Amino acid sequence: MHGYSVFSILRNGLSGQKHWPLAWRAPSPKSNYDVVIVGGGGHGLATAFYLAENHGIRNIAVIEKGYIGGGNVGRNTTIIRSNYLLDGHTQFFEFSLKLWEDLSRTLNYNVMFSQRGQLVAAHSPDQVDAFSHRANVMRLNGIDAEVLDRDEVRRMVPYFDYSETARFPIYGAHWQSRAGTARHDAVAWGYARAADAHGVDIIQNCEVTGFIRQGERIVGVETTRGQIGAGRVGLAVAGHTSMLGRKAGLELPIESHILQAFVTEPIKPIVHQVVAYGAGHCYVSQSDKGGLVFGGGLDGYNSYAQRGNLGTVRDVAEAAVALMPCISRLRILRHWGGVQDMTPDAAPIICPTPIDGLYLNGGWCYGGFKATPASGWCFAHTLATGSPHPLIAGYGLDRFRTGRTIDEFGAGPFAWLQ
Amino acid sequence: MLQIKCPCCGPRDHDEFLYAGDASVSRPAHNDADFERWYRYVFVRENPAGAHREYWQHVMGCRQWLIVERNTVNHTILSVNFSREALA
Amino acid sequence: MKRLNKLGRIDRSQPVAFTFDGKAMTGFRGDSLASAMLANGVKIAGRSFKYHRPRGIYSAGPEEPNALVTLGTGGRREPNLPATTVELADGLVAESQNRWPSLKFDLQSINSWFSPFLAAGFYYKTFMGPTRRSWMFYEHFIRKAAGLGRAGEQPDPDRYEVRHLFADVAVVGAGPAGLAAALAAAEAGANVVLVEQDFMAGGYLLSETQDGEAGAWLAGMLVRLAGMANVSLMTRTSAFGTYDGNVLGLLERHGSRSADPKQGEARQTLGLLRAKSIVYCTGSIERPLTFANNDRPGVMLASAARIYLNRYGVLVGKRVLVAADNDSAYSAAFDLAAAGAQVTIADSRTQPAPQLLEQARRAGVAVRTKSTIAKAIGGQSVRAVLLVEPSGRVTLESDLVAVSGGWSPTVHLTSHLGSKPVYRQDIRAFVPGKVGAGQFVAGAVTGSFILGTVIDEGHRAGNEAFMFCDATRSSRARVQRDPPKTDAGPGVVGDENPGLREESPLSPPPEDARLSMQVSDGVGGKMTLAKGKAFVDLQMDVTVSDIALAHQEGYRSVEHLKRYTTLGMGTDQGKTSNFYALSAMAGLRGMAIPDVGTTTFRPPFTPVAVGALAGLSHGQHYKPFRRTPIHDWHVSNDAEMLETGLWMRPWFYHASGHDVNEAYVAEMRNAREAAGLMDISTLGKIAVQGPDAAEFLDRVYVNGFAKLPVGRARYGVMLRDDGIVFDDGTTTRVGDQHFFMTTSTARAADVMSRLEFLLDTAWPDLRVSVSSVSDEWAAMSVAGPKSRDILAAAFPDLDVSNDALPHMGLLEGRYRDKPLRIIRLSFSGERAYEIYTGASVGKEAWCRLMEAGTPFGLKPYGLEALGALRVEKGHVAGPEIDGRTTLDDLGLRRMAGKRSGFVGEVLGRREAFSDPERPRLVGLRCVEDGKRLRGGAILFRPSEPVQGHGLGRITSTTYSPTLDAWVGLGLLASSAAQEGAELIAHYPLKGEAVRARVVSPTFLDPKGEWFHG
Amino acid sequence: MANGSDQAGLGIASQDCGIVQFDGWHDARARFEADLAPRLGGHLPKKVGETTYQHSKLVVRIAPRRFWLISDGLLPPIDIDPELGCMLQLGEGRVRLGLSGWKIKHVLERCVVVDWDSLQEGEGVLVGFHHVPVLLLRTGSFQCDLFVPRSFARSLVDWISDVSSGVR
Repeated sequence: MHGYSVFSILRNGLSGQKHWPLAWRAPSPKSNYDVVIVGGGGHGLATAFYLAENHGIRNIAVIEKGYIGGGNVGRNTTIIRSNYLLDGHTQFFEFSLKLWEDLSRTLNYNVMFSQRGQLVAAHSPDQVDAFSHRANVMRLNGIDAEVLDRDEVRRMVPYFDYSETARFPIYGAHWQSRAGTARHDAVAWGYARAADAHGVDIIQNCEVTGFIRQGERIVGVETTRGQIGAGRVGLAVAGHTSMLGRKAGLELPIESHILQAFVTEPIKPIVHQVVAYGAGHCYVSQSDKGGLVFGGGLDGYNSYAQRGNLGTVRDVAEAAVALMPCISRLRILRHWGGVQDMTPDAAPIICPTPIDGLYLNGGWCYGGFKATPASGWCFAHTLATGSPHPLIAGYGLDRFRTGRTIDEFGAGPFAWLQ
Repeated sequence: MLQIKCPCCGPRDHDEFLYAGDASVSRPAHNDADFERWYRYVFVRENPAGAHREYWQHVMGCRQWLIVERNTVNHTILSVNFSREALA
Repeated sequence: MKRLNKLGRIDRSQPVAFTFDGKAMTGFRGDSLASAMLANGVKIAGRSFKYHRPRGIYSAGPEEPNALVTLGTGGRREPNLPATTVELADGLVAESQNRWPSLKFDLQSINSWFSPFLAAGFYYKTFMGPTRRSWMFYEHFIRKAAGLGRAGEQPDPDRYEVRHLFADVAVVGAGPAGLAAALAAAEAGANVVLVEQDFMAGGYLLSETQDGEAGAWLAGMLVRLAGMANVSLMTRTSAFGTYDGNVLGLLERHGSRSADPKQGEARQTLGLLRAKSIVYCTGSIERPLTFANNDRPGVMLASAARIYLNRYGVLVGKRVLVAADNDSAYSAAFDLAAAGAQVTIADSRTQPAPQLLEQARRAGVAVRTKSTIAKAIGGQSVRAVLLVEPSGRVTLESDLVAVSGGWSPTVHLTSHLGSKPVYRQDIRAFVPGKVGAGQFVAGAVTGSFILGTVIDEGHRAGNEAFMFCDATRSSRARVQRDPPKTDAGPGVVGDENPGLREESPLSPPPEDARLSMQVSDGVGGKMTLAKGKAFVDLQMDVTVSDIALAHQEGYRSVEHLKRYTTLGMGTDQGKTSNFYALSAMAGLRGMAIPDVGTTTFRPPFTPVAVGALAGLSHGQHYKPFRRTPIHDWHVSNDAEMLETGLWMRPWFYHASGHDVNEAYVAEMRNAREAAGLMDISTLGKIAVQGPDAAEFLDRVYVNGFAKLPVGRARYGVMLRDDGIVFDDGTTTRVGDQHFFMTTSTARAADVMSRLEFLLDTAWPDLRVSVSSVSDEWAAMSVAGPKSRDILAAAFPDLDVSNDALPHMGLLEGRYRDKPLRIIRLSFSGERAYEIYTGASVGKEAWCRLMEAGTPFGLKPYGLEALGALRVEKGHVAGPEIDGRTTLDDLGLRRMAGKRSGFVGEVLGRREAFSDPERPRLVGLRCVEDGKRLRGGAILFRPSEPVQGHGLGRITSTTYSPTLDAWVGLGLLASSAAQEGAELIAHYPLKGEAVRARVVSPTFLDPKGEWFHG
Repeated sequence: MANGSDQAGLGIASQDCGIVQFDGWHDARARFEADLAPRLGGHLPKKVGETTYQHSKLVVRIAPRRFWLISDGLLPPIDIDPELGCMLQLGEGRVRLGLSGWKIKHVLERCVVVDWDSLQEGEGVLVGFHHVPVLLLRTGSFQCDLFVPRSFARSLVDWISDVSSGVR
């Protein structure tokens, strides 16, 4: 791999940028791979990278219907955190955060992981207690966490509404200093470039139309660019898992829902952390380019349309102004929606499936971006060894049958309420 | 804003309604003890990209539960009926 | 640049004073900020995002990439406004952005020198070391450099509103097509809303002279429309998005007229227009040309130069070079020449139409064919241009370069709902694809550039829109299909006017592959034409070579290109740059433009203030308050009120203690020793009526209700379908076929909807009616040993003796002629009564109880004490019923007994629910003196390593004055939950580790003797 | 109407109101309505939102099988055959807000998604108002009644007043 560094920038700057190589090749699909990963998003590309890097498997194809990184890795609010309460989540997301901390250097691609911290405001004594419980669990699992009182919040974020007229006053906040944001596109591109350097074939504009079976076993995929044989097939197409799952004959507890995000015009830095309202759906961070990036709740009904409704935009705007009265003059530039795989407990499904040769990585709900490295790492392990990595042992498909769901919000079993 | 034409209140913004998911699944009888049927009713979802039958309740209006047939790709609403009448 | 004494739609008798960068300037009523700046000789209007290059005003509309200014100060500071869209107002304060110390001399323009190292995506390749947190160091500086304007940190004092509008036909754009469409639809009888983003209607017509035929037609149309009651013309209103159900998002700007925002009009109103049909007459946007230094102040869209002349009376250059590859720029050239400028056209085509050349000759405009602009020369503004012609290079002195690279129809709104624009080779542009039902397009947005055709199309679309929205009146509509009459005034021209049609300044270039040639010139390595940066996206500083680099590195899909180079990501959303980028990438990939695709257009078309989207729903109005009938008493009796959901509830009373911890203990002690009064009006209350009501309750509760006698109450628990506990409450049988159900405050609405769901979808055969009566009843609980005496004193007419009103009994009566129900229930473990009265007399009833109870020591208690009392009694509530716990977990399985057929029964027996490691409800008692228990502490065995998730947690705690000990409820792995076992409760946030003993969760009165008898 | 408030362009008057609800069983709908109509003084409104007036009492169809009998005064109980439906007193839970004045259309369009111009006098509509379900009844060219849940009434009045102050 042609290394990226300040020296390569200087060298290329002086030679008219003529020597930058392709970040990844555009190969034609071979007839057979050891592993075929369906879905060239963050998770699929990360899986390919870790299969090569950790397990020495190099004969891999990542097959992408459109362009890589065009799904949810490219349309999220880029927040990375590991403030999870429940056993099963806590360790997994912390492992992911640790991978994030080294990711730019692992990939030789600057994913701009900015550990600026995340603050979630609490608006009642009960919410402070709930955040304290969460922070205790995090601390006991080796994760940094604090609960701030009102004055501490005020010092950190002076522009919140501390006035008498705030509908839901601020009592305190949950704070994780190692949380932050990353440049989302760079994550897909970085993994793609690093996987490609290991010999992984990234095949764009190639849609999987079916699965090739030998008896009960899946041994490859049918695509718009012909049949491709595979020792193992991994699905990493969150948002559209149901559609491919159906082609493979999987019955899934997944619904597709829209989560929207918005960005304002770029302004000089004002929001220095990731901040979230605790009395409504709204979380905000400011990108390095200067735009405030907002997220909120689901649109609330099944959808595959990558657009959202204005009602949700208004909900988030209301919450945003309620939390930060100074931002009402800032203007929204774009809003868009991503299609999420929602599960009944809002936890992912990442496991071998009942179908021999087929492995599933989906159901990420609204939490997929921050999970990208750990998901790739653990899914690679699962694909390489045939059995789940211990960190994802709780994310099996059978948990709905057994009752071992991991319901962080206790909102189950309705996906749209999660 | 989806415009859902409530059979008795007329067209309304969808935020006057409460969503309750797939209406094509069939709820087992209240005294049905079959685990598999309950499991499938509660958890297994077809999740189609296309026509989807789903429950909405007009909570800001007549409070009737409706069955709305909607395309999940383009949000075209194909039909709206009272759940009771769709059942009948 | 100079202001002429003639031309324009400005009122020269009304001067308007404003400042730009602190310098006092004067414009006229009818000016935009941009036109006034130009008239005042402002050349540099801003600095670019990345290289901080000087930039001038480039356009005359919302597509403006350069002239972004900040308006206002303090809480009213508003960054990044295109000066081209700001209506000049008296006292307006504008500031340039992204420069330091000044616009003329910006230190960060040094970035330009380093530009070889700042190519597209350079930041992905560096800033990675030397340590893992290095990025945090670099980011600090990058963030400071990025961003455009600066926002204030003070609250915005202005007012915003949201309003809901309706129309039969909505017409977007009041240009020639839109005016014709509105008139046609209105004459047919439709209610029409015509939306125009500008502060003046007319659209393209405003770039024509006011006294010409076009101007007269416009004036006539406006008179006619103004005379129609069923037409509403909304100027200063941007249609920013199309949403499902033909809902248009509108942003109305009301200027800065309101000095006192609390009293005055809203600054902006978000309009949600629900239209039966929509006609898009959104026009088109001129495309720039790409050449070296094409960003220099003095380079401007040809159409903009014409608008500044004809609409604002500002001649923006004396020696003008018009660089074009199409006919439309000729009109600008002619008008500029007529106004006294010396004009040369550099037309890159081989053979422009002979009649054009003839017109140019008559106008005194020199035309150079096969002449391509290669470079603009000049430092802070254009001094000359370098042209490349077959005969060689030519340098021409010039202070204005008016460019035109053709037109891009403004398809944005037509594609917000997913309709993909389609490419038309003949006009080399994307036009709307198949739009949805009830949507129509007309005019330049469809690629029609001949004025007569545009008006025809508008008229036809207006009629079609009318017929779509009102088929029943279609006979009338047919009658009205004639073109608009021209009787509104002399000189009004309809679509029959042949002169306008032939001489249409909007006529597109003839079929000609010039643009794609130009593209390959620009990107394919032939940029040796001239040295210097050739910009594609002026605002984001994306150059032709950035696009080439993206291609070279494999970022070739249009989305990759945009994301890698940041092209089109500015506040203008690439309105002038997207098409060139697309065609450049097509050229590089050797593909046709439509095969490369187009990026998705997402709302909003122009930026929308967050405040406008929020409207009034912030501050106190963020969510409505729910107040109980007794609310005012609590407030006037010094209760600390607490937001719980939408409700306001008394948390504690200041009379009980000076902080919550002191107060709640006093309040609970009083309830245990005398009596306490609590407002429980927030409980959900549901009337369940009908012959099958008992059967219904038997199905929704885990425990049975069919055998509950009339006049008795029972505690019930409901499960979700997946077997997790949903809610609990009491239900009282008030009649044979009438039950009175209560739910938790938090779950009231969910339970109500769930009951209705079951009746409407699952069991429609049950004859049951459910109605929310939460607001019907004021509810209060009198708890404590003295409660019966108090009740008897308060309601002397009622027999409240143990025989007449035993535990779980009901007494009905009237209070002040309103219904009264007294149900003997105990949540606190004391003898207690819940008193329900008609809501309108709730406060009176409360006062009567207080009055009657005071001699017995009755005092009110708040939420904190309520929670504490129930913990002492071992009753589960929100912290335990957390959406993850089962009947077994909460020790409630015995309620179901051997029953079956209730909601959640089957999945409630899933295998994991009987796992011995699954946490179950336990009582915990602190066994260390001077220490306390806390909710949210994690439980470990004394010998265990303190890490991970432990064996369980403490869910709720209280100090028990009765036991003089800290007690709590917890959820603890069954294997560790033997009574008497000792555990350590860890609370790392405070560094606490406290020994606690597992005990029965019923801390007090295990036999229930206090509330019986 | 509150004194002097008309000068501001919108008057808001708040009063308690009696409501009796009648609900018919799905499978007995025709008989239920035939039984109920004469007791309420004649014919019943056909569609949801439609109203009929009988001796200063107002009948509104609130749902396909549900009616409200609304009156300013106390309402005598009317027994319903349990085989046909049931009756419920709802006289305490709602407040009737009478709005009147020239601003009414402008105020309402900032409160509810209702096309005032196409709402007939005497016609009602059930609609959400700032997350709260209300019944809006047009009572004149420039007046209407809003039936709002009592617990939200003060909050909604505050909203209306605030909106009204911004309408010029």
